[in-house]
Amino acid sequence: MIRESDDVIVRTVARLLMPFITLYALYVVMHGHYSPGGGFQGGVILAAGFILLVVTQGIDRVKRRMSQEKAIIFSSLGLLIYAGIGALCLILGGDYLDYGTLGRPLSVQRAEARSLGILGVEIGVALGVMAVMCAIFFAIFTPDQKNGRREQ
Amino acid sequence: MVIRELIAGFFVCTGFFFFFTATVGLLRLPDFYSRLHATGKGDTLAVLFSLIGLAVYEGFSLTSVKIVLIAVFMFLAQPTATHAISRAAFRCNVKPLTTPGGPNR
Amino acid sequence: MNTFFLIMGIGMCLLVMLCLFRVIYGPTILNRAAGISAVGTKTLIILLIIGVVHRRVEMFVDISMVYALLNFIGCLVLAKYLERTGEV
Amino acid sequence: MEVTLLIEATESAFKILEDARNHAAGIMDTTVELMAEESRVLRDKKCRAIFTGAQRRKTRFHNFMGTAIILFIFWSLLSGHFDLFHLVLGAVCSLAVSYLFHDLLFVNVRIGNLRTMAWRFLIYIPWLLGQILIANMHVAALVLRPKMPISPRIIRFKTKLETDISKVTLANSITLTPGTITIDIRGDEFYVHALSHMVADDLYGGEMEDRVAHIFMEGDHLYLQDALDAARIYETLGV
Repeated sequence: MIRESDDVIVRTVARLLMPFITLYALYVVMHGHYSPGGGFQGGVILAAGFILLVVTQGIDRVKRRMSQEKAIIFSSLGLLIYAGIGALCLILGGDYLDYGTLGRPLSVQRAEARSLGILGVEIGVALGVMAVMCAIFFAIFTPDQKNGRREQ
Repeated sequence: MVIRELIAGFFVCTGFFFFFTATVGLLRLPDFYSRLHATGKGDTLAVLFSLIGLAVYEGFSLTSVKIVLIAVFMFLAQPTATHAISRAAFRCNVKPLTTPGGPNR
Repeated sequence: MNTFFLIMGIGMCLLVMLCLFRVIYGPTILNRAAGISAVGTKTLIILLIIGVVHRRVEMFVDISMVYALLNFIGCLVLAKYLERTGEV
Repeated sequence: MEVTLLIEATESAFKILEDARNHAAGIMDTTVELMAEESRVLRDKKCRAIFTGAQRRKTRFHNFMGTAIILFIFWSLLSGHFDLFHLVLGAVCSLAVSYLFHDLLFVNVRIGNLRTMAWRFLIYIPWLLGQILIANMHVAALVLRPKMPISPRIIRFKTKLETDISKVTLANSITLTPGTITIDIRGDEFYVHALSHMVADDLYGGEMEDRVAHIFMEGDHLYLQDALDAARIYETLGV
């Protein structure tokens, strides 16, 4: 089990940096098509911020914010968003991930719809990647019961 | 235009000089804690100088603001990293070298 | 101006080589950790110089910000691990 | 004759003025005492309110709004596109993040005035940059000389700072100033590795510790805060 770091400096600096790291990760996700970034990289940075939080605050306090079950739920949510947008295009008559067709309901031109579609997919991917990373992290670092029942 | 490049060049050069002293300090100093002195301080200042030099070379735009943001982040992060490493050493009770010029430990 | 930055970049790489000596030779693990932290900050500057030389600073600034962040988190996690295992 | 009359008149006028002034001074003293009493009552009420829900909800909302504003500024700095879509996106993201981390940024901020603290911190940074410049000159001179005259030692000293943030600022400043690195903080004790005895002595002098205490309004600077409160109430009442 990862205990809370009893070092004041590391804990405080991590606490002060956490919001900025997460916002920077969201910036990377949102600005996928202008600067280097996008769903995957943003998700990884989000997970890095999460790991920093776990290493400094200890796994128990972070469990209140993001437990194992929540991680699994978020990962499936991310996948749902990603596939959902694709399926939506399919329903509206286009190909699987053809964002142009999204334009008709949103009454927006094709190019605009395409960028919105990509943005939606990236958000889904980032959410999924971060949640899977957290789930892996939890799987490694929470000791299992011998009889296979996961210790709460 | 030339003055801006001159100032940028000057800052990057001093940054390089402090990087050089930090690396020499890292190699030459006999004791682990004194090595941390060199890298902790040397790298922080060298990064600050180089980043300010690049920001000046970049001129007044959003990217130079972002470069200054990285400088602020490094200004906060580098001492904390040095502190964390030296604390790990202290907790593993690594004794500092008390006799000057002792063996290279 | 480009050549000046190129020279600076190559100089930085030489300094990284010197730091690598400490990482390889370092008598204890902790010296290696200090060496890695030093190498991290130098590569940050090399990254930015490459961005300036290729005139794509906008992209490289984001990359170097992420690099500085991951380098910092790496150092913290490494220090916490070394402190726990206690063998030096 | 008229002259003496005139003199008497002015004297009596002066006397009346004198009485009025004493009377006014008397009123002033009573009002000051009243104020001190009232500020003490106010302070107790505020302290009690802090622990009751009302104030805590207020501070939590203040924290949330503070974090949201800072994060939105940070977002607008990062993203080059200032069109409506990206700004709204930024606002949504910063609100979401500050909802997640509202209790992280401003935990146990002292009741002392946040603006003065931030302002003093900004003034402190140039001094710190100067210190780190001197430190590197010192390291450069030390390292480039063939024989390196260092006599490293670990020293321990007690500090009078209370809050985390002030201890962290002091620790980082110690790491950045010439010849010293903070190794560990155990409660109030700082363990510092110093390169030479000369550096260790000026660390005991506590000059930097006073600066940090001044920034975060701690230690002997507590009375300053009370004076400020009294002055502010004094102004508002417009006595």
